[in-house]
Amino acid sequence: MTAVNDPQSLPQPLPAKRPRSFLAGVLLDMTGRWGARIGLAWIGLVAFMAIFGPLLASSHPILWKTADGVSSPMLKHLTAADVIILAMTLVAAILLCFKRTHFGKRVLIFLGIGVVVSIMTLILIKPPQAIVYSQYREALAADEAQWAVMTIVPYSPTDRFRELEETRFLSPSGKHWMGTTGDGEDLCSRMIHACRIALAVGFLSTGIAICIGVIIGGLMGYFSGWVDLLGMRLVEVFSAIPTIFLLITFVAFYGRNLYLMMIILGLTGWVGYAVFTRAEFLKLREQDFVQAAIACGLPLRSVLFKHMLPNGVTPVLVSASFGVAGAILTESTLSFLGLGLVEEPSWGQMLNQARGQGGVFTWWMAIYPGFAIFFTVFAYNLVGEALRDAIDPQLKKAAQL
Amino acid sequence: MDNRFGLKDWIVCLLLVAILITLWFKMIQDDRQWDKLSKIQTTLDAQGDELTQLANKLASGVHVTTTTQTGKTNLDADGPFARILAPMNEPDYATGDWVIYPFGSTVSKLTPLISSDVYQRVLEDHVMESLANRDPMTLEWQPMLAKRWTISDDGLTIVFKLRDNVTFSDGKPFTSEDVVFSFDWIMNPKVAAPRDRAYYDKVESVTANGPYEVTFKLKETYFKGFDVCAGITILAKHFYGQFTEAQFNESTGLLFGTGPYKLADNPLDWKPGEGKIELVRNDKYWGVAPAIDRIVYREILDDNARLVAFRNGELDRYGPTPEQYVALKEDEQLLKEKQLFEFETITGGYRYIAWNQMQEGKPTIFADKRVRQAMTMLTNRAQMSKNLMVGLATPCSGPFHRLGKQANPDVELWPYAPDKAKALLKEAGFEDRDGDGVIESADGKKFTFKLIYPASSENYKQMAFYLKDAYARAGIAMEPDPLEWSIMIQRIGQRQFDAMTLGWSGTIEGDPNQIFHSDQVADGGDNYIHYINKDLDKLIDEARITMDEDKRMALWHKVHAILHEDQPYTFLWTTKAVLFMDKRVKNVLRVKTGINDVEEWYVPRKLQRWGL
Amino acid sequence: MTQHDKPQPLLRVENLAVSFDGPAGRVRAVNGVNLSIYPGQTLGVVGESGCGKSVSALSTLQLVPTPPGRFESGSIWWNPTPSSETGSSSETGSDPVSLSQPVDLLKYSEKQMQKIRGNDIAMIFQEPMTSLNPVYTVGEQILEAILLHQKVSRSEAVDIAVQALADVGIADAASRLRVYPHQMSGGMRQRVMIAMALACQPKLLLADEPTTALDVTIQAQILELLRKLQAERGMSIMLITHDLGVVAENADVVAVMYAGRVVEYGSVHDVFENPLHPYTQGLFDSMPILGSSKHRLRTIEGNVPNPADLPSGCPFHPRCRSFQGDEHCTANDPPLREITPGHWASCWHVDGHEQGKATRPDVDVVTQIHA
Amino acid sequence: MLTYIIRRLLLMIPTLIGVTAVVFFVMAFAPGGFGGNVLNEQGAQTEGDEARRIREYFERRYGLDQPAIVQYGRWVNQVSPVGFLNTSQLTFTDEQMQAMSDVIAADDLLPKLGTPRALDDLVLNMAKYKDIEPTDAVSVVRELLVDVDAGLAWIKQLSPNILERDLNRVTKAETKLNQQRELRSLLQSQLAGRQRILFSRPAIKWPDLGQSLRGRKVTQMLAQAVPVTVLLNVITIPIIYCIAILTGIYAARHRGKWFDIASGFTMIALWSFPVILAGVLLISYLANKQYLWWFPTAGLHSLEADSMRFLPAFTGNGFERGYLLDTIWHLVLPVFCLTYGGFAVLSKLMRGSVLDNIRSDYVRTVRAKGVSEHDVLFRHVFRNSLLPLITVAASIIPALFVGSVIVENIFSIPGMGKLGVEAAFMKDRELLMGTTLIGGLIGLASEIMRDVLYAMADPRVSYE
Repeated sequence: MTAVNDPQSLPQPLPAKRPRSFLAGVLLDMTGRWGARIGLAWIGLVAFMAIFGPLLASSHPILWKTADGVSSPMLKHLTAADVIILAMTLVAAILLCFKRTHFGKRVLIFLGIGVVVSIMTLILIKPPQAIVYSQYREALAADEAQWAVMTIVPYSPTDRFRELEETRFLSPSGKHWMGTTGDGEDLCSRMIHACRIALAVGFLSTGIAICIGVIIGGLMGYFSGWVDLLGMRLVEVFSAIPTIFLLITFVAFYGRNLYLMMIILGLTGWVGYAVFTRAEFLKLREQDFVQAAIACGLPLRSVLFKHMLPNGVTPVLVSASFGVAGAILTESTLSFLGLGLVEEPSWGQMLNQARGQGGVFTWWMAIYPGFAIFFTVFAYNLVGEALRDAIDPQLKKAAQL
Repeated sequence: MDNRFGLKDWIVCLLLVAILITLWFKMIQDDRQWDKLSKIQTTLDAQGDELTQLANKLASGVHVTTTTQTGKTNLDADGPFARILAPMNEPDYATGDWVIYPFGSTVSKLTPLISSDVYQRVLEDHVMESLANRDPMTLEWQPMLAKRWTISDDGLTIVFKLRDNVTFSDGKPFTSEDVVFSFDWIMNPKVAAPRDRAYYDKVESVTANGPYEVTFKLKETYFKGFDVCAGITILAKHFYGQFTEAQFNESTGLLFGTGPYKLADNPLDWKPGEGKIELVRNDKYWGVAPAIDRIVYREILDDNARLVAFRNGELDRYGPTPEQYVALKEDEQLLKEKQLFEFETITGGYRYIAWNQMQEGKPTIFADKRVRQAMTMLTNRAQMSKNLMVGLATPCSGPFHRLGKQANPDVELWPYAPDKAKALLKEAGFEDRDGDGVIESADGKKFTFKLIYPASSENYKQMAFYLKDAYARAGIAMEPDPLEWSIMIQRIGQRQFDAMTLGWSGTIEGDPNQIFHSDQVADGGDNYIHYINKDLDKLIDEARITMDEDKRMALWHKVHAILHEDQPYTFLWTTKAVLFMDKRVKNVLRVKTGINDVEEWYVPRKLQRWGL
Repeated sequence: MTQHDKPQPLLRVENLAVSFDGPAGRVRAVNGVNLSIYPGQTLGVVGESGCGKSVSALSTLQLVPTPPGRFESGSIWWNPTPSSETGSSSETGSDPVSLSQPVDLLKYSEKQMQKIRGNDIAMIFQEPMTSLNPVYTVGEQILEAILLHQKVSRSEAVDIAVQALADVGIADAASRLRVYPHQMSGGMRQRVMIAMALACQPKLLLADEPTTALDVTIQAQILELLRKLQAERGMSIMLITHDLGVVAENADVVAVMYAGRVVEYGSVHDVFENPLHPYTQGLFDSMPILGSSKHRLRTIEGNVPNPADLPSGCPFHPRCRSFQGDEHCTANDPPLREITPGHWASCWHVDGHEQGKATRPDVDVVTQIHA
Repeated sequence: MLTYIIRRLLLMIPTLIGVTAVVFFVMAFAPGGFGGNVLNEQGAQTEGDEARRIREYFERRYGLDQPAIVQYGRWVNQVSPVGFLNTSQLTFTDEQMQAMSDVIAADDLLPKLGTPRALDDLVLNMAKYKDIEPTDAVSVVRELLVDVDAGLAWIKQLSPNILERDLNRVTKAETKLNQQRELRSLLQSQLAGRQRILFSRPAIKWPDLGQSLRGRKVTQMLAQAVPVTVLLNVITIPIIYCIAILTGIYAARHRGKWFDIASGFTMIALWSFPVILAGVLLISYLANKQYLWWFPTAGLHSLEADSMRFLPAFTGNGFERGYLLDTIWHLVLPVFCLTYGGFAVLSKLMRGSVLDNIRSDYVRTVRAKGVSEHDVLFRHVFRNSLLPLITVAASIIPALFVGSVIVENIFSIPGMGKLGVEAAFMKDRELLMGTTLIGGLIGLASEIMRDVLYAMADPRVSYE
């Protein structure tokens, strides 16, 4: 009794640290692990190539001087996608500097600018449709230009049959650092430009899968009853389908298209996320804060998305990073089976060409893209492992014993 | 009560699995060897029977003529067997030995009519025969199972007199009933042979007049009417007639006929998936027996593995890919042991780019003849055939092969002339008015189009990429659009494409009606580019019912000239075939249809390797 | 050595210190604990959770996982003088001289320890729900212990097991052998645990909160059972609990532990009548007394300190009611001192703190109680 | 337990229907339809008319002109062991055939309409199609053939997609007789091969997976392919489990030591290594004459395997491999490709599970009993740690089948994966449905197997 009367005798609380959300804590813990660091470094490198690909490998000079003065053919040839990605990277970099603005607000600004930039670019940017890759080389050879600054790899990924010389299946040399493909394209340039596809396939397809999975799983977990019953049948059906056959069927019947492929990968990959989310939501539904939220009469949308989703989505993160790795592998497998993309460079497709229609094994076509796939998948898996270790409370507890 | 599952049980389980697998293997192999034994047994039995019969005949004092080489006496030297008889005079001629062929895909069905395997055709040619065939050098029809024939003046009735000494490989005689049966069987809608049925739709009826004469009645006069009738695959009534249609449709190995070779296995229980198919010499062959004992077809799916096997001498024949060809033709070591054949045949067909002139009821850019001519002149065919086809292609000017009589020798190739082409395009109203590098018409319509091509083919892909670059130089934006074959067929059927590239296979005398006649513009026809030229129609109609060859050829020449001028297609090139053969095999000759048949080959005694 | 006339303690824990390596560095869970158990005696060890009770018991059997745990100092003397009741059934072939010589269990190798565990010293745990292997039947698990330590045939072992189950009051023992743990209730499982522990007639039973997870009625049954068995076999029990009532009823001697050390030690009578240490007093104050409505329950303020971050001096001083800001308390850790004969405490505020040095509480209470 | 299994087996039916429905409708709504590649395989070029004929034939045979849902219903009926017969399964007795022939022979229709055989077929097909007695069919046919308009109307009803051109052939024929003749041939082509389900004839029958576009029975093709895939997996699974369990236990026992860290890292690396790259590299370096020619490139047996003895032996010609060793020799590379990625997940799981168990209460009890470390690990921890591995088995078996798709394609092994990919490429609907069904069955069966195994391994689980 006595002690309670005197609040001074109670130990003073420590000066309050900024409260950190569970997610932030997990992410911080994860980035502290060396496996995750290696993984993130590699993904960063791939992302860098994906963003700045057109500036790294292009047949068009960055700058050159002709009789008409100095101009940049490369800028002229940037596609709308190139411009949007570059512009958004710039915006993101600038926004990161405004540390004081709230993170959510910055994301909103970023998205807003993104929409504006995309619309503007799609309206304004009209790159030439008929591209003559060799024109600048020919112009330089004919001394029409005084000087020109080329990109590091002076070939575009689809720059083929140059000057009608035999450029097919050249092994790596000073001119072509990674050799050339069966169509005479520079492999190094294709490798760089393929980064974008590798990233896009991983992120978009996993994103789609997560969206579907979380929504279906969330609904199943929250409502249970017949929604759950129906959903579980759907989950059962989709988990019993041999996914690879379904994928191959999809691609074989609907044709090769990058976006279609991502959507299909998403459509077939949601089952795991749904099961995860369902289990989480079933647990969460019983928890007091959710009961309280319901009791307060909050609308369903608010209960589901504001109160339950942030708490239930963490384990999904782990499987998402494995999912991204899986999607890249699947894309390369499909490409390898000859169901991949045609003109756009993709690692799997290059690896497929290594087997050689000509019956000749071209090692550079196997090693470079193959190991690019390997390192990327490895990186994602490392991140996933680190994330799992960071989240897994059991391991934490064990470490404290 | 004891430990239910520990490490020891685990190991025991593993061992059990291993033992079970081993047992399984053992049983499989025992089965296979049992099959082999029983096969040998049946062959032995059959030979025993034959010997008994022979002995009986001898005992009864009948003069016996064997059906092997000595039986050739009743065959005229310039008949169908002249070419087989020719090498027999060579000093090193000998019978025996095998020829080993590679197959690049699995053959799942040998039964004629219903098999859709490309390679089945190869086997069928050795096992089954038709009423007449073309001489490989002169390309004239020569008698096979029919000894002569008469054609009515209107070309509607063809009467074949059949040989009376022909037997099937089981010794049963061949008669007119088999011909009638063959036709009926093909036309039986329950038999899964829609393709042959469509082909023989031109024939109204086949009737037998006595055992050795058949009459074919055609529905309409047609210059190829005889080809249709003479080429019919002869099915033995006593053999194929024993099956219901359903049995026939589901059968796998029913390959049986009068030919010089027969299936080594019993046709009734041949099963796919063995990795090889063997043909043996038909000992009861009615004609001149070939020298080679056995033809073995090995299935090797991998390009590389096939090449290795050929190098090692495990294969006698090898068709390289263009890339391999470039490397192999300079391979001294290989050329020491192998002979190289590079040849072009009329049946090789041609490649083309088709320009669609009408889409959704509106004429397209390509409706203008000048544009089509310009496109042809922008296409550097010589360069492409040299680079992409590694020299295995010859640019062509029209649908008729230059080796055949149909081609007009006076027609000159359109040159590769980009400047001229640009001028022509300008004349047609296309120039770059807004400075974006793409030319457009006066009303601002940009010259852009999509080229569709089959996605599965590496070669078409390269071609499309190449063309894209070439057209870009003239300010034309072309987008390659690879399509899955079925989708491509559908798009072509619906006429929904700007331009496409494919090839047509050739026949000895082609019929342009199907492709260029305006009749075929309507649904289902092959004039999917909506090309209409009334003069051409008239010429084709006339030629088709002209039975006199010289007159017909004159008409074809005119057709060729018109097509060249109009350029409904950009005719790209005819292709060459390349073939490596083991030098051990002699009398391998080039003929107009390619390489002569195995029946004409022989291996000198010293060089023989197999089946000794 | 000087006490040849006195009965030798069965187990003597001397200055035991155990620490654990954790993410926050090395943590001392047990810090200089001294305890003795005499044959036939029940030692009650009381304290809040996390004060090192269980670790002390586990250390006795070397069951502390190493790493992350490690023994820093001390010894545990084991002196299995054959008692007349149990005979030498499990000691066949041992050197009679060594029997009288205490051995340090901490110096025993893993092999040697395996002979001791379950045989001489058995242990039961607080979580009967998880302390049995779920994939083996109850019978298999009891038999395992019997076959390991006794040279008997399987059928004899089954008999022993049935007897053991019957001893702990399980009806239809023979058929219960074939039952899996999950098919039994918590109380039954704890009985099985006890039967398993007792099947080899150990001399010492370490009971680590054997009743915590059970219903109150079952608790009483189990404790009653333990008392009965102890009386029958004359074994010693180290009863670890946080329930003072349980101690009062079952123990002869009480050791109160706080923050890895023993803060008060004495016979049940002494400690309950006259708790010396403020912590013990606090414990008693926070215990409801039946029938006294005037008495207001008092709690001990604050929490058990984090063993990684112990307060300086007396670890209890931040929570101590007697603490007046003495430098003594904040600077020096009070040693365990004998305040009255056989009653030890470690607190600077208890009278007589000038006297003597800290020594081991070699208490003779056993004779007093059992006399 | 038995009732549980039966219930699970019954529950498989709706799931399987769902599985096949998804795949079926994916195909049904695809542009280009199915079967197009048959044209492709029949040679690069098919003349328009012939192509159309082939397409029409397949449309009739597989009912492609029907709505997708009807097609699917037909397929299910065909596969289901209990269902309705269809016309192709109907046969006539000899007496019935004779009676029909008599009617035809007595009729004056016969001489006017050409060869008897074709009319025979028409009547028979009609009888089957309408499920009426052959003798009745004769009168139906006679009516239809006499009244050309009625006949045409019926044909239109029969196949709504029929081309105007074909109908015109009938109407534009000059004489009445020719019209009848054309009508007959048209009717015949429309009736032949068209299968109709006879709802009047429910029956218990063998499940029929139909006929592949390439003409072979799907069941036959699967019977050849499935054992090969099963063989690959039967060899792979124990290897994967062995390695995973051993490394898992070892890593758990040496937690935090170099082996634990190194194996963890290596496992993730192996797991990430694309099978396609591994396959390409293995073939190109280990099975290539130019480098190391240790292993064969393709297939399951050598060509001479037929004539080999079973066990290896030394004969006059030196060492002979023998059938057994030959097969094993061919299996090394594919099995390696299937294995190396598989045990990463399992090993990690085993490690975690062993760690959990080693720390668990019951292990403390066991230790307190005086059981030796070895026994603790292999008698108590081992068995409990296996439980999560059994759970994973349900997902690892289907995953292996997916893996074998790639491996079989790389090493040209004629298994189910290769068949499935070929079917997809060929757009061979029946074959693809067959492989999907088998794949789904394997997935579901492995789930049931998992549950049964779990019940056997864990006494706490029972399905009473």
